[in-house]
Amino acid sequence: MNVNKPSVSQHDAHRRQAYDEPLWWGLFSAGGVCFAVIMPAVILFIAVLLPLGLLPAEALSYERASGLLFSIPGLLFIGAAVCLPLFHAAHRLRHGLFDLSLGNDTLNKKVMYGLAALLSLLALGMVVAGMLN
Amino acid sequence: MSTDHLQTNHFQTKHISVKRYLPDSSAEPYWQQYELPVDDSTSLLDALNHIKEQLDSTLSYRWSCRMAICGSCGVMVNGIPKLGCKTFLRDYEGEIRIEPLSHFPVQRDLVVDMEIFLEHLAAVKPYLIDDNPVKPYDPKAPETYQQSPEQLARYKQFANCINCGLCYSACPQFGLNPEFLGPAALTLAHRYNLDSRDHGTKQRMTELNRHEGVWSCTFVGFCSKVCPKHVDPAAAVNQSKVESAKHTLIALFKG
Amino acid sequence: MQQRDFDIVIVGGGGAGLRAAIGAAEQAREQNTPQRIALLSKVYPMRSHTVAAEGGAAAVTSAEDTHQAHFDDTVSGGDWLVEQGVVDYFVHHAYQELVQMERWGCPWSRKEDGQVQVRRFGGMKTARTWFAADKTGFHMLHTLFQTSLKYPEIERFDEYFVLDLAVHEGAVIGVIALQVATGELTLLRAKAVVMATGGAGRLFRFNTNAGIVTGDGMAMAYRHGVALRDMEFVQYHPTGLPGSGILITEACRGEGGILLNKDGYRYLQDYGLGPETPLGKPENKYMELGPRDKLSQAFWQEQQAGRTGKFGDSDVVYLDLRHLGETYILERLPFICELAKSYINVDPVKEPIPIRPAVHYTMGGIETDPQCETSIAGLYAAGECASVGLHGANRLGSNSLTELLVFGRLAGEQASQRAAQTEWADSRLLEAQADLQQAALARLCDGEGSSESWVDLKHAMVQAMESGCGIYRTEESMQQALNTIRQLRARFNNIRVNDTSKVFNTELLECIELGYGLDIAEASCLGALERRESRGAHQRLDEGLQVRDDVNYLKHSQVFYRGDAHAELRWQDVDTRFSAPAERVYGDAAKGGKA
Amino acid sequence: MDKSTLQRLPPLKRTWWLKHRFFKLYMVREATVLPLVFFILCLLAGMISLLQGPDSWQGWVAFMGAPIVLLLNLLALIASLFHAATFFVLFPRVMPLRIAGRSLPDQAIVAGQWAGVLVVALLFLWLFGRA
Ligand SMILES: Cc1cc2nc3c(=O)[nH]c(=O)nc-3n(C[C@H](O)[C@H](O)[C@H](O)COP(=O)(O)OP(=O)(O)OC[C@H]3O[C@@H](n4cnc5c(N)ncnc54)[C@H](O)[C@@H]3O)c2cc1C
Ligand code: SF4
Ligand code: F3S
Ligand code: FES
Repeated sequence: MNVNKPSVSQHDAHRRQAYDEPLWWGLFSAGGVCFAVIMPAVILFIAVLLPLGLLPAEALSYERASGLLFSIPGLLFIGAAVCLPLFHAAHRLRHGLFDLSLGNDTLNKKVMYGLAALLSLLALGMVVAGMLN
Repeated sequence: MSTDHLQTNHFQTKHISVKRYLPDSSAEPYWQQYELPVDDSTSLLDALNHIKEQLDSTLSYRWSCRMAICGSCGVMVNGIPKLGCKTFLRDYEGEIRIEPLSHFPVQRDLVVDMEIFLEHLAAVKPYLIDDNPVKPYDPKAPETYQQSPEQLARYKQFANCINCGLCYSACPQFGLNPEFLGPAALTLAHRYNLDSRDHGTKQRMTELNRHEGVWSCTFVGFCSKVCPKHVDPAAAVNQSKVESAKHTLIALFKG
Repeated sequence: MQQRDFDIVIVGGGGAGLRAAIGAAEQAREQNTPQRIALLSKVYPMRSHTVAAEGGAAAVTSAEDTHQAHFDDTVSGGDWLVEQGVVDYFVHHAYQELVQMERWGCPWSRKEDGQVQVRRFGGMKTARTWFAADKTGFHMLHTLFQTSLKYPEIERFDEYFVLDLAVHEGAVIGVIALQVATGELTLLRAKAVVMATGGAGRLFRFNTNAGIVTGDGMAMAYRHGVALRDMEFVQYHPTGLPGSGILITEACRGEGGILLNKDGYRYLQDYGLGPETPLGKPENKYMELGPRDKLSQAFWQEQQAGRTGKFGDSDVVYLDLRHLGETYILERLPFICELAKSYINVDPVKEPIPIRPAVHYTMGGIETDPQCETSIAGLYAAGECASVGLHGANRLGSNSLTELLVFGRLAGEQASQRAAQTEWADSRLLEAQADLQQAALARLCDGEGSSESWVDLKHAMVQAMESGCGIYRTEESMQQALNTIRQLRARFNNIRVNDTSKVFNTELLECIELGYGLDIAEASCLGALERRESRGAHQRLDEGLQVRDDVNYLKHSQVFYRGDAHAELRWQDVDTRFSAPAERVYGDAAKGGKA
Repeated sequence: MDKSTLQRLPPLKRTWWLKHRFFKLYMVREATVLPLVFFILCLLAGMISLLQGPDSWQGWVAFMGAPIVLLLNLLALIASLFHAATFFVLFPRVMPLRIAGRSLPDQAIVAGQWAGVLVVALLFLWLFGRA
């Protein structure tokens, strides 16, 4: 056994090049950074301190919130706190499904990244709509 | 000038259970118990050799150098891949269960079929590629490349892999999909890609930039935990992802 | 039974075997004769024992160094029992082979300016040893293995255990191998065969060698009538770890490590290697950088005088590196630290390492001519299994890794040239010889014969070799060892294995290895007994025989196999065309002299 | 070459990760995205309500205060910190930073990243800490 075998032929290898993976991985990594660096603060303030009433009353009033969100910085914020983390999550969910042998990867990929893209568009769209208002 | 205090020679009896598989006589694996005397210096390999010579000559396993450099003697010890010659029974209390390396087909007892591992190694073109050497080799006036210690340091760690395969047993992605090139092969590719003397990155990329190449790795990281030579294959694989991404981008722009 | 045809078959996947395979492939391309090359190894190539070599590989490198100096060191290191023409060829081809390794990607350690770094080594006048940290053999073997993957004409047969050569009318016609995974025999028909099966250190109880270093190839050639040459010369390495025998490289001393007895005294100055060199300033050929035979002998003397310490059951002396400082030790000798910590729980940065001599290297082997060909046409040998005549009575550290390259390539090229002019033999001839092997295997597994275990025989063998052919030898001890080995050979004929299964039957393999071992052990004992002088690694305590005797024994010993009868010894002249024998001196004693 | 005894193994069972602590931690790491997704969905809902007007916005703030929602978001907070802890140590291994040929110590890079988390939190404090 273990006779030297010519490795997978060049042609074969080419056909199976994963041109899309670098994109998903890049989005995943960027999302991972956002998740780690920004999200702790975002979640703490918006989802914990705010509903508990621990922020000054006017901190996130309707006016202040709309003003902050429907703006260019708001757009960037949504990119970093919604879109990229969504792709991060989609990537991990896709691989998680593979780890648990659920579904098939080609389909999972489409569903996961598709959803992430859809929700991202929705979020960005809402900011733009708010700005136009 | 005495180092006598360093070793104690008290013998102790320990039990180890070995997963046996003898394709000639029984189709199913079974567990077998052995009882043997050990002291502080007894390695698992010493123990297996003791079994083979004194208790049961039918037990089969691989070994050679007994100094953690040839990479032959990988086995699972209580579920974790280890080199038998670098595992000391003094570190284990209670049960010691020895199994063949996971994720590889078992040939017999503790011997697994490493062929797929070698196929994966060969696939990444693990040799220096320099199609256009600055100085063509001339036996009458041989010259070496220049490589500074810093350039050497960039890949040195990744060149320390002894091909023991422990990382393949540790990597669930390889377990889930044996076509995944796996940590050691990808590390070897990265080692050459990082070598200042090499110009083969482009050729290797066609292997690395596949689903079964770097992209199957989800940075579980257990590969680096079990690596007996501190090669850190997880780092190599994930650095390769960055390279693969760059390579794809460049290819995209060049059309 | 499977049969395959190859132009060239190479037995052994260590440094020598891989270099031979690549050499043959290149030669075939050069000749424009497409050739198929089979590379067989009983273990995966990267498990071969070359992987364990630590220190480095020698070649004349710096501008101040000369081929003449490397030649002189090697010749005097070998106590003039070397083939000087061969040494001359070797020193002139050493550098280019190391450069070739560099071009294949070997990660040699470097100087700041990007040039390859060299280090000092025992018995070498100048620093000329290339190294890759303290894992030189590891890096060389992996570089060669990986490079061999470039050559589609090399077909590997990993974990094929070669049982025998097939020889017909004085020419080799193929090999017979056992596929370990299935237990099936495979016949490989060949026009030329290269033996590169490594040494035989496992003949001894206490050694630095891997479990696979059992001298198989030597025995195969020997059984077919090739002489084993200079087998009495077995190198003890002065620094093995107590207990396991794991090697602590000579590079430790090259980098400035010192040897102390239990009183903390640098005892080497009492054995003609002084005067004491200052701490951290090692000097070539002085003190710790004397040759291995002298250092091992000095240990023995200290042991007799009761000045050695104890570690477990072993008498030990101490290798002290502490003055080199942590950073330097970890950069240059990382593997040593790892080994000492794991296997004896000593941190070389903080404590001296207890060490003792251990059998390390087989200077003798399959006799070949300067072109690596044996007395069987088409059969070549290279590496530690061969005796091309480079090492004589004592090998210098770091000459052997270079030897693998220089003579591995030469053997491969020679084999390729021969294969281009030769035809395959009739395959029925091979089949007939394979049937004999099949029968021999069947006999080992038939469950009849004595109830004796081969394990007992093996223990008796290594014990006999150690007590009879150790660092110092006496007529009586050697005679006793020879007698014991001869009895063991007779007993071996009745041995049977317990495990009669086919798949991965390692008991069967070990038993076959023991058979090989006993044959060459006889050759080794016989050579030792008959060499009535002291030279290099062969040191006698007998009255009147404690010195070199060039009048009667400036000769190679050749031992010939005689089946179940006693082996036969002859003497062969030595090639001394360039340098007349002189006294072998080290330390200050060498000053002014030519040595 | 004939290899009757050899075969490729069947892939792992889907419970493979229950076998070892290391793998369980890996799964926890991967699962941190679940509460993250929940939080992002909450955020999206918040955006919709913001578009719909002040009442709707107040309703959303109330919804965020519901114990179960709060609990899940607390979980998301912990998840983000756990994720950060696992993610930061990977960074120096994936992109070893070299300054003048010497690699930066891993601890320094990890500490730098935590400093980043702190800076963002302070920024939020500056933004929301006052009326
Ligand atoms: C611990 C240690 C350190 C050393 N350090 C140095 C050093 O620093 N510098 C130096 O110059 N030298 C050193 N040496 C010596 C040197 O390493 C060896 O002489 C050299 O590696 C031998 O190489 P080889 O290719 O001849 O044999 P090996 O590397 O031993 O290879 C033998 C090959 O033959 C195969 N084989 C054997 N029998 C069979 C069979 N029956 N069927 C099929 N295949 C078979 C084996 O599988 C293996 O592939 C050291 C030696 C030891 C033990
Ligand atoms: S990377 Fe480490 S664990 Fe994996 S094969 Fe190499 S030495 Fe073994
Ligand atoms: S364990 Fe496997 S998934 Fe990646 S980090 Fe190591 S290769
Ligand atoms: S026997 Fe060589 S690595 Fe364990």
